[in-house]
Amino acid sequence: MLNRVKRRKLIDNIFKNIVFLCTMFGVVILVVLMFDILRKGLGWINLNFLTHFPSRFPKKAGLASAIVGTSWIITLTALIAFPLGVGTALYLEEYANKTTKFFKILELNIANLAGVPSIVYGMLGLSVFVQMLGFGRSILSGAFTLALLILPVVIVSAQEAIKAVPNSAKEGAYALGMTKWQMIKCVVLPYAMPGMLTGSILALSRAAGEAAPLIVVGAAAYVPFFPKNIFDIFTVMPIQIYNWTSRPQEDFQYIAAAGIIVLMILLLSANGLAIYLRNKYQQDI
Amino acid sequence: GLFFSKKQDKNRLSGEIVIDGSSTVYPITEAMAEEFRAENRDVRISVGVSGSGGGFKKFTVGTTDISDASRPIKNKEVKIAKENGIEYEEIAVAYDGLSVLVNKDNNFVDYLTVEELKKIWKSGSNVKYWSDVREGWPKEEIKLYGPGPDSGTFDYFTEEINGESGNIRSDYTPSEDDNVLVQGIVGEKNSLGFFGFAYYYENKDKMKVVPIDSGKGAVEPNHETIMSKEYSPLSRPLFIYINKKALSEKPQVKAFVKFYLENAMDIVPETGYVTLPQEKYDEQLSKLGLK
Amino acid sequence: MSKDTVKKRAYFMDKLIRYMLVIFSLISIITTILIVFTLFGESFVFFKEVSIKEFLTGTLWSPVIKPQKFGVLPLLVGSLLIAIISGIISIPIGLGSAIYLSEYSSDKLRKILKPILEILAGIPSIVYGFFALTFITPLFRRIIPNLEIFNALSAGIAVGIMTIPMVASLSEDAMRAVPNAMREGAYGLGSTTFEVSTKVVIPAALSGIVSSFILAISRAIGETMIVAIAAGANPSLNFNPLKTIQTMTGFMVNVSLGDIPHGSIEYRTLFAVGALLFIMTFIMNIIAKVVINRYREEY
Amino acid sequence: MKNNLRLEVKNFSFYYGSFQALKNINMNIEKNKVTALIGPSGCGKSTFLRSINRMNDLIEGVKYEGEILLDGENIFNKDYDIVDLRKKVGMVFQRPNPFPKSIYENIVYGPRLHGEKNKNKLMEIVESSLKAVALWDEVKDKLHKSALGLSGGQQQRLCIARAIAVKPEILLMDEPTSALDPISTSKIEELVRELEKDYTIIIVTHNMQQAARISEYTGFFYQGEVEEFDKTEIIFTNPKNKKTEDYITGKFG
Amino acid sequence: MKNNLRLEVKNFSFYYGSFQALKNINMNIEKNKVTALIGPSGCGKSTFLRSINRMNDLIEGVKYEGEILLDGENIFNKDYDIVDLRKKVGMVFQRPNPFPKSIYENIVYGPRLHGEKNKNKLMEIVESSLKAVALWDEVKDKLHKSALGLSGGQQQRLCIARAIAVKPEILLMDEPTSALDPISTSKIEELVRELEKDYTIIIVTHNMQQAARISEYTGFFYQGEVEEFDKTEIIFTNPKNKKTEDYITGKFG
Ligand SMILES: Nc1ncnc2c1ncn2[C@@H]1O[C@H](COP(=O)(O)OP(=O)(O)OP(=O)(O)O)[C@@H](O)[C@H]1O
Ligand SMILES: Nc1ncnc2c1ncn2[C@@H]1O[C@H](COP(=O)(O)OP(=O)(O)OP(=O)(O)O)[C@@H](O)[C@H]1O
Ligand SMILES: [Mg+2]
Ligand SMILES: [Mg+2]
Ligand SMILES: O=P([O-])([O-])[O-]
Repeated sequence: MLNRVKRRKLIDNIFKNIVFLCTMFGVVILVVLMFDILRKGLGWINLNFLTHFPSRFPKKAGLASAIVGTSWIITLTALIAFPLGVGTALYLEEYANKTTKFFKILELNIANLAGVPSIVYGMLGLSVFVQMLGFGRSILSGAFTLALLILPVVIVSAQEAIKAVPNSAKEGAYALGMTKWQMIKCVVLPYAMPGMLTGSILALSRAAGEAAPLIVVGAAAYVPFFPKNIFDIFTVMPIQIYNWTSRPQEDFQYIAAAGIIVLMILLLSANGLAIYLRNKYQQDI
Repeated sequence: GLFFSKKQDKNRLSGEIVIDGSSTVYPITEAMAEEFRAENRDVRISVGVSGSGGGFKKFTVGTTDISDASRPIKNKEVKIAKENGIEYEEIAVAYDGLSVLVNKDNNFVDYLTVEELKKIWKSGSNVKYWSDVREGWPKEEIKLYGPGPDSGTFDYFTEEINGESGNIRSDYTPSEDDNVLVQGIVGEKNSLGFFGFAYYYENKDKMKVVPIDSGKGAVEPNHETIMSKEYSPLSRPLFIYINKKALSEKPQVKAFVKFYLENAMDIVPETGYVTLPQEKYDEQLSKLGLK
Repeated sequence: MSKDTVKKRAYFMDKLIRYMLVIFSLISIITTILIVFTLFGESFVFFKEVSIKEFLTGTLWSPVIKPQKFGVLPLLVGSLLIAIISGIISIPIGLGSAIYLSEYSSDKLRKILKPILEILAGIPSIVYGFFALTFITPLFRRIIPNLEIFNALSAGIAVGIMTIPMVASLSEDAMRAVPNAMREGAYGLGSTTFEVSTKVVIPAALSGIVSSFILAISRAIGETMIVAIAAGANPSLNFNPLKTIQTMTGFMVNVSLGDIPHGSIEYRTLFAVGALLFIMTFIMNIIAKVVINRYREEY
Repeated sequence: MKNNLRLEVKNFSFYYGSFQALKNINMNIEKNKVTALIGPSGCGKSTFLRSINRMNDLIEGVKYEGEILLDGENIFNKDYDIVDLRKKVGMVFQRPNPFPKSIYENIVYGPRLHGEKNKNKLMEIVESSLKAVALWDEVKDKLHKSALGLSGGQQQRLCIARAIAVKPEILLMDEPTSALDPISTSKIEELVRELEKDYTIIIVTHNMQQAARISEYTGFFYQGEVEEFDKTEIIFTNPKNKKTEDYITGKFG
Repeated sequence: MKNNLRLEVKNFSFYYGSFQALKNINMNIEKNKVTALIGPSGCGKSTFLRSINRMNDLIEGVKYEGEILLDGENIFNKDYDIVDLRKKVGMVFQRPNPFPKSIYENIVYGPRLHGEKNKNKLMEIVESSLKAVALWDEVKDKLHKSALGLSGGQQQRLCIARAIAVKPEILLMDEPTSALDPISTSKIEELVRELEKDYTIIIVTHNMQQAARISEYTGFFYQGEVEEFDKTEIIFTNPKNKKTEDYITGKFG
């Protein structure tokens, strides 16, 4: 009998080490990646790199227009995708009748959209936003394209977060005479916000690293000026980085690494903000 | 008052120039744009990279002013342009010399003839070992690298060497990214590959370029041999296509094209490509009425 | 403000939001319709020239290289290989990380580790592509000498690494949503953490966990840049992960960013492949749904 | 007496899927009186209570027959305003379910919803509701801490305070003192007595003494049926039904 | 008597972050006896109970001082086997927490964990445990239905059945009858009396009568301290502490 306990504890211990190693695997890979990138790129980061426009001379090349472009695009994408995604998830989980065909189609459809390659969204963006709706090769077209691209991930993670809200708390809200929307504001959103934010962080990080769909939509690689408004042409950091990596001159490989570092820092600060929000909400629970 | 008049005096250019297209031509156009902008701060010039085909797709419906292309426009694209009422000018801006390369440790390949290249690369080729190419070469398996079928470089190589665009053996290792091909040739001892001159030029000491014999003796690609067309048949022209309407209605586009052709001699070599002879640029300038 | 106006406004808001949310969720349907139109319209023209049978059963894919062949199976196999390899990496490691974070690690450690893992998701895919090509492949070549420079294995692993955070983060959320009272009940019976995780928490969080798997696999099938850089572009019908392959997405990105003239049959292959990919994910999702429902019925 | 009726339950049956939890219930609930519901575990008390404010609507696959009239109107009528119903009919649940918010927010949420904006008024409501459930002294220093950090009994009292803060007309209480010590229990009982003046209260309890102490009417549920419904004194001193008697005297099993 | 001690609590204090929930507790729990813990809501009874099987380990940011000895060994010793501890010390929680599995699976979970594989044996355990808590008749037809579909009281009895199915040596019960009707309650009390022969039981209850009926020892908690701990008859007839007396007679508040 004691042997059994010992064995179970051994299993637990082994398991613990395995799952710990799983976690560390990701961390180690990140460290290796970051080390490699930092080694190559750190020396190239300076004020000029951040404030200059692109150039064919490695020493003069800068990320300024791409940083601004990415900031525009990601902010706008978040503003479009988050309400749309959370709203859809709320509809699916709280309003829709789950036994209807419509609901089933909707759910399946969303799962499906998650598997559509980003390039197809680019083609869609080109024909719908750029041409049909006449937004042109603009920030707006790019942001809508990316928003559609990440929408399924935002929706699915928000749905899961909503599902986890305890029923008893919802009942408590209804019992005070709340309308559905009031109940959602009072109970569902506070409970589900951390999960919703996690999904959106992941999705937005992905959007920030996407190049292909934006190239199709018409983002340019050489943009030596800042966009004036959301209808202006733009470039983003991944396009700039991709462009540098495909150049023959070796120096540009390092500049690409420097660009990646800056992109990572930008992502990190965005993540930091979202994580701060997430923890803040989680504390209230 | 002073500020205003100053601006008027200089008659400064402004407005947009929208350029997109070939990844091969991009470095040249980008360099031109950078220099042009140094003199014309207010012109908002942007250059995209979506491939010759992607560029024409936008160009033929009128969304871009200028399209970079590493090959001449195709009939289908001409048709679309016509349907949309787009008229254009084709301008050659530089040469690219496709280079054939082997691993640095390869000490037996001294040159290759066009026939040998064709024997190796043609569709259905049964060349497997070096010894199948030329007697005396070792019986070691050749590893082939080249651009994927979706690039202009591929198109040109297959047309010139194998006699038909798209004719190539199906078991080589293609990649659309030339830097990735460099990795392949550097990493594989029995490699043989081809890609744009600039990529060889920048990685000169990591691999070995193969002189090509098209019947007049083996010629190694370099600026002189490419420009003089001595290195043949693997040098190809690169183009820009200009929307005629933009050329006549937008002074900034006109100025940019003029700048492009006038400065090609200086700027093209910087980017790893080879200039046309000076007369060619002059000819085209007068053809556009920019002289 | 009278009670009546308050009430009226609350009702109005409720209705308004309801309609708004319906419209929101219609957007995803509209997206699909647009995608279907984009893909299937051109595919229709394509299938006038190439028979569906040739497309689906042909074993040679060379839409550009002469002689042209339009058998999509090699691309399909390529995509499957990538999905399988990446799944072998991302699912166990992601789930393992989720279990560690949610069941073993302290609050403090989790608050550090989780964001670190999430950074992995934000690294642009080109970086992974070059990581696979210049790090993973050379590393493996020391052990497996006949590994080709471009191969499915390294690319699949890189895609797997990239999707780890998706599995880890979303599964962890689902697991942490399981009420603590459940865990306490199980611990109270003398369970080890392993037993609590596998017998109580994971079954209770299954729907969230499985949906994270599906998202990750979908993402792997849809991933483009990594594959285009590290897996090569050589469609070949074999399941050997050591060889160069081409995936459906890899092909699509090359065509759409490459030199192929629009309106040609070669160009239309892009849409046919896209449509097939779409149908494939569709079928995969239906299967997944059925599987989840089976599982759930046990309770 | 007819005029004093607030709730009339007529031939009411309730099903969870194919399982019938309530069978043909008939019951009249008088205005400003406390009605107690007793009966063995699983007999359907909670189900009945949750039918009155249509809380069971939230469960999938349920159905009902018959009607429940509130002030003469059937609450199952298609155009009956369910939000309004729930505002009028407050509820305290069997298991405490505070919102994931601060103690303060838990209480003011309802009043604010129904139009109260004045901060001082809201604070007054918080204080008086918490005092009414005898929780004020324990939590007055941590009003802005999360309500989820409270002990089980504290949570239960908080939920009662939350319910009365919106001043419903009818109050449904599902074992509101099950997690409470005798002191708190007697506080709550006092509160119920107090509320009775303005409210109509239905309370589920397992505590016979409690039912006897605080209610005017008592209903005895057994296996989904109302075995007996009468004045509390009659139920506890002179029940007509043998089962009721056995249950009350603890003979039964 | 010393030989009969199973648990010795020595100078035990417990903190949730900076809030001290237990203050210097000292208590000896005798073997094969029922010990009742009473006290007002929020006084720390649950916290104390959850310390004995180290369930509080699961909460972040807690700390403790002092020791709890089980059969002479400090359960907080670094190498004390916590899994074994919890197997020996079973627990029934204040709020029913069935697993989201079938009724059957809920019961066999523990025995299976501890090595029982035989299907017939498992079925026997299920039947006997459910019968012991008087739930068998109500659920025998739906053993493979989800436990979450049971009523509150049914869930509570299921959790008791789940706890005794693993045959712990010590049983901690946190208000195990709070959601139960008198019949079920008396069944559970009977069960406790029965178990007493082989088990050591600590039970938290708000019901004075219950404490008086079933326990040999009673501890009165007040604001994190043990005000008085003695034989039950002494506590209920002749308490030494004024506060205890006031509390028991219901004067206090
Ligand atoms: N997780 C927690 N975090 C912070 N404080 C807590 C936590 N759990 C309990 N407390 C506090 O510790 C004190 C004792 O709580 P405990 O749950 O032990 O009380 P109890 O005697 O069981 O009360 P009840 O009879 O109401 O269940 C209370 O003041 C409570 O607010
Ligand atoms: N959601 C549900 N799904 C299916 N059956 C249910 C559900 N809720 C309750 N039941 C069943 O309905 C019957 C009545 O349950 P109810 O909760 O009304 O009992 P109760 O009288 O409140 O019992 P207790 O005093 O134990 O809380 C029980 O047999 C229970 O198993
Ligand atoms: Mg109940
Ligand atoms: Mg307690
Ligand atoms: O980009 P391309 O030059 O290969 O068309």
